[in-house]
Amino acid sequence: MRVEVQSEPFDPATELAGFGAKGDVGAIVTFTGIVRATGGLTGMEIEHYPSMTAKAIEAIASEAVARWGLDDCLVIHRYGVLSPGEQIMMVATASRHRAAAFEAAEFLMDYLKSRAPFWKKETGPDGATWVAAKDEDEDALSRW
Amino acid sequence: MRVEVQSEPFDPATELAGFGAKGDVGAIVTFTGIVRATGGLTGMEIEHYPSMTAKAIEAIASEAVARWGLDDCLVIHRYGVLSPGEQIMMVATASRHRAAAFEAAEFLMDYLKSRAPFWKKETGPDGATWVAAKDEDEDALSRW
Amino acid sequence: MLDVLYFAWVRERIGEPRERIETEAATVAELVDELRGREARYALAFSDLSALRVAIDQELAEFDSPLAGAREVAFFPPMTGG
Amino acid sequence: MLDVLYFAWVRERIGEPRERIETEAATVAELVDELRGREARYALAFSDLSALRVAIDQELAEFDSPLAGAREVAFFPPMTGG
Repeated sequence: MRVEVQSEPFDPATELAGFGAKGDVGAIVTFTGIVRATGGLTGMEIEHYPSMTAKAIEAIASEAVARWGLDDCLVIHRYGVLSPGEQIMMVATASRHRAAAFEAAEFLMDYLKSRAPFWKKETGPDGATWVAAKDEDEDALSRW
Repeated sequence: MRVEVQSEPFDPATELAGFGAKGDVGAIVTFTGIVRATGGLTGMEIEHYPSMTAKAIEAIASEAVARWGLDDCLVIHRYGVLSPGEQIMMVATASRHRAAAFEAAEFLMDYLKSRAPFWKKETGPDGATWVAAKDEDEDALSRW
Repeated sequence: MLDVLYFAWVRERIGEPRERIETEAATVAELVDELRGREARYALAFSDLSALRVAIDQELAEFDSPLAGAREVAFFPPMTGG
Repeated sequence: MLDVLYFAWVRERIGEPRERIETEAATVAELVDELRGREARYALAFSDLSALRVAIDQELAEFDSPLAGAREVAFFPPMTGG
């Protein structure tokens, strides 16, 4: 299991080198989140809570590993200033079976969205605004 | 949309270069299937139906693109002789939102499993045996 | 004339990957009945149709599908891709 | 002494990212009441608790959570990671 919280861009191929190489892995799922240009968005700034962030993500990742018996788990999440098209974050899960790899990746995404201390501020034609959490993001947690 | 049916190994990073770069993509999901060494398996041979395979996969991928409004979709599936640890196949989906990218990738996997003309034969300590389709693989289609 | 293809263990039981067959069968099921009557290896390969799938001209079909106009029929076990 | 941290629009409304506070508050809610009584900017930031989340010593907590032993309390809007 590996968790990275960083302002720098990351290269998924580099990060995934050797991922899931141990154990008897049959399935690897990755998710990459990218800054969209929706509504003329020109930039995004992600604030976080430095002393809490890695700890919170590690707790979420540990739960995923335990619950789905993952062979490996990777979470990378950036903070700071990002432009449209840039990668915000990625998760990867390695498991024997595909259902576990998919479910664990979706679990990680749902929890990172609402339980990891990040706040997105978008800059667009009308200035900068904090992204509001959606009720559906909170609701998504209830399926786990 | 791109579909590749090949005997050669593939490099996910190379295949994904530029994937989802068009459109207003916010989410990319990938699935990679790997030959497991379960039960002393020493090798796998995948037979396919050459004149049908690409056509069947393209039909499945087109349905995924239409149904989830994907911005991009990639399917690579190998045939021939493979060893444990080797990559069998991968799918990638690019979408504006994460739920669509995840669902479409799972849909692709479920349909490739039971509707693309591949047959796996495993070689292990007891010789070579054809992998039997599981009832659960067929049942998985009913959720879509 | 019809090209008949076999894959996986169906191919192994029949002993060849494809053959050309002169047939008047109107449906896949009629073709299967003809083949079964030929030799024991066909009877063995087609002993349990619930374990078999069929494609007509590279499209999945049913055993009661008509063969009119078909050029190629393939028999194989349930697929195990992915 | 308690370190009190603010993030996102809570930080912007309060006007600073952190401060040290001398307090006898027994719960988060009591601390919020104290802060609200200080200045308008606090009253504004804490006007709708349903729009706020709280963490005690870097763990998510509730507004009725006790503050005994706490060294750091953070207030912020619902998180928007991922």
